Amino acid sequence: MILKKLLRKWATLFSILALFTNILALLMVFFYAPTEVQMGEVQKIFYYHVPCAIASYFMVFISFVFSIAFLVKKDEKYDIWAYAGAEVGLVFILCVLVSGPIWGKAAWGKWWVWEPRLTTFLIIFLIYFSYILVRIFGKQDTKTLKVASVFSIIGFLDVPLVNRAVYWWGSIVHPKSVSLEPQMKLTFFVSLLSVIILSLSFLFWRVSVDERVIDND
Amino acid sequence: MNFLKVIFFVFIKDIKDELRRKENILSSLFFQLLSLVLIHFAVDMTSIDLSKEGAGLMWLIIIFAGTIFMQNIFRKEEENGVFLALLLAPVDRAAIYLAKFFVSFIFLTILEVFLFFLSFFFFGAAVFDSPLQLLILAIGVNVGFSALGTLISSLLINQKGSSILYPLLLYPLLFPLFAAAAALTQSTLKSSLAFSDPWLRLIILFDIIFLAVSSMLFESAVEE
Amino acid sequence: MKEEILVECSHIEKFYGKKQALKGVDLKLFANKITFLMGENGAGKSTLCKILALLSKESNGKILYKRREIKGNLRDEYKKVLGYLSHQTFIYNHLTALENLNFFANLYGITNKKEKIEQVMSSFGLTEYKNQIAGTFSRGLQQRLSLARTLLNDPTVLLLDEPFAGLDPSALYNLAQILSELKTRERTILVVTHEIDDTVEIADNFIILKQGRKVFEDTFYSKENLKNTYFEFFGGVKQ
Amino acid sequence: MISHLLQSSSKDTSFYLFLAYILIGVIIFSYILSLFLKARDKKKE
Repeated sequence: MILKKLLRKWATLFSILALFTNILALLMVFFYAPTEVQMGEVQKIFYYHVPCAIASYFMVFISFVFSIAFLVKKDEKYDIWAYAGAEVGLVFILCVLVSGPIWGKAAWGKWWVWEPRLTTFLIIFLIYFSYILVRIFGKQDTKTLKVASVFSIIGFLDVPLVNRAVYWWGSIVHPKSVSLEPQMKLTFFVSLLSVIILSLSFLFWRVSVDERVIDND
Repeated sequence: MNFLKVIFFVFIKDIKDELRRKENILSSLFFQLLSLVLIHFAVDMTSIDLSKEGAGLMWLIIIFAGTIFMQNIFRKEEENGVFLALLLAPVDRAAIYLAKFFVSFIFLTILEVFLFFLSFFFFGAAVFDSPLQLLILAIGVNVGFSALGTLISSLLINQKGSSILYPLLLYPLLFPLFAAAAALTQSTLKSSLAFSDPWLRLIILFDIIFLAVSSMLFESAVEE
Repeated sequence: MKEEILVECSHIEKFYGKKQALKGVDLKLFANKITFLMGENGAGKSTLCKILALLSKESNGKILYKRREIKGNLRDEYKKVLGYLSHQTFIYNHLTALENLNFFANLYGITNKKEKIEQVMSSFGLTEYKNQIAGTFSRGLQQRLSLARTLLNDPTVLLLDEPFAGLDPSALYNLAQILSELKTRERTILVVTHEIDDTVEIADNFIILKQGRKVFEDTFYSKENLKNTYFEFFGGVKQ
Repeated sequence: MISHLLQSSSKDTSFYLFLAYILIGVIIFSYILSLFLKARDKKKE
């Protein structure tokens, strides 16, 4: 099993790093980044809305990779990572699904618009919420781990297809990413970095907290 | 044991069992009629216009009816633990999956033909304007639907809460397939089914990916 | 001549999450011998039996068939000569007895299918029930059909997990006789059970498992001797 | 306040900006809390 001490070290390292970068990012978003001319201040939701989307794709990809490793190697330590990846991914998907409609309300006056990118994330949320349901239903028995891993794999492969279908189906297009001034680009880069680090700290922390990880005395 | 022969033997056994058991096929066929009547009262619908929302409605009924059938495709293997006997035999497990896939595929197509006839009879759906187009579209959809339906059904053998989990796991994955099916049904009435149509290519891509991936995953999914 | 070892497993371990069901078990099954694998419930008997039948993957350790490790295409070759029977009957309730046997004969690719089916059916008195739906059979009859199915591919390695569970005395005696006749012709039979009754007489040697570990292995002398050894480990009343 | 929140289409977008970041914060911190609770249960084990 994975060495708990090593994990704890990584988790704390990334958490401290995440704390500082996120504070910096928030300061930059509210005080450094210029307000965008057409959309007004609400455009600043962009600095966390998009990074959260990227972080959830990243975490879900990690779950995909470790699910394959678990099925091939049949070693439970991979399953711990697959579960952690999907769970952390779900947290960031929720962030996207919260910040998206708020931005939509400001931009189009309606809480939910079935536009392509948000609808894609809604379906990804359904897929990975079902993944968590499989875990909840089956608790810890070995068959459930296999069911979850297989589902994580086909769920991940489904995402690009969902994406294509949604884009062709949808009529309203997502607000085109407006050309960013240099300060905006810098702010976006910092906030993206901070969110990725935050997701990694959650990942390591979630794995170290999994009951299957034994303390190496 | 030669791959194709195994598929054939398991397929024949399943068809014989399904026809003798009758519960799965009859309940899904009956469900379709039941849904049409329910929808008639729910939305006071007297005619189905396939070129508009009627198409989506039809595919929705097919999703639910197909679920009733495919959810129980491994029920006969759950009785007396026969699934273990299949794993014991010196056969390639992908062959077992593909046999079950063909059974789902055949019965799903029967369900669809029956539904198209029902909707024509009760709601005057313009099914016979381009029956061949619809059949080709149905076959395309059924391949993807059966591939995933059979895999998830095998995943949930002897699992607690499998009847609740089955639709929850299956439906989010089917979204691209049924979006394409609804869109194409509307367009097949006007113009013929062109291969260049992106929706059709999406269906074919969906089928290929999930048929291939499922038969690989079936092996590791069922091993203890 | 030294008895030939048909199946051997070395240092088999099996983990279920943190729980370890098997803690490094070594086992040898000799040709023409019946081995009894005994132990309390939860000792890991069924797990070990399933691993030998390739139904469950061992966490680590090796299984050898005729001294060659079972890997790759040897798996199919081993499965061809493997018979496994558990208290579950592995029967399709909606198919007739003949259809059940026919299906499994096809699956195992048995060449002289017709005669083979006739032969197993007659040896288990199933011929008259040939075209009846298996679901309507009594427990004893289903057990006989299940045994007939297991012997279709003439297995040289026969693994029986609690085969005597739920059988009435006459069926019990009947099954024990069949097994002792079967063990000739280069076959090895493993019987997993946790009861000590008259069926033990047919054993050639026996192994006792306790909490996933092999605690005793010996040839079988008498029921008394087995009972005393067994109770030594499980604290029953001594004879 | 709630009714204002739900129907208002006024252009004071900064209100929505804060709302979005507050809700993201709520999600992130509730997950941090759940991780702490899980860690505490594990230590008790």
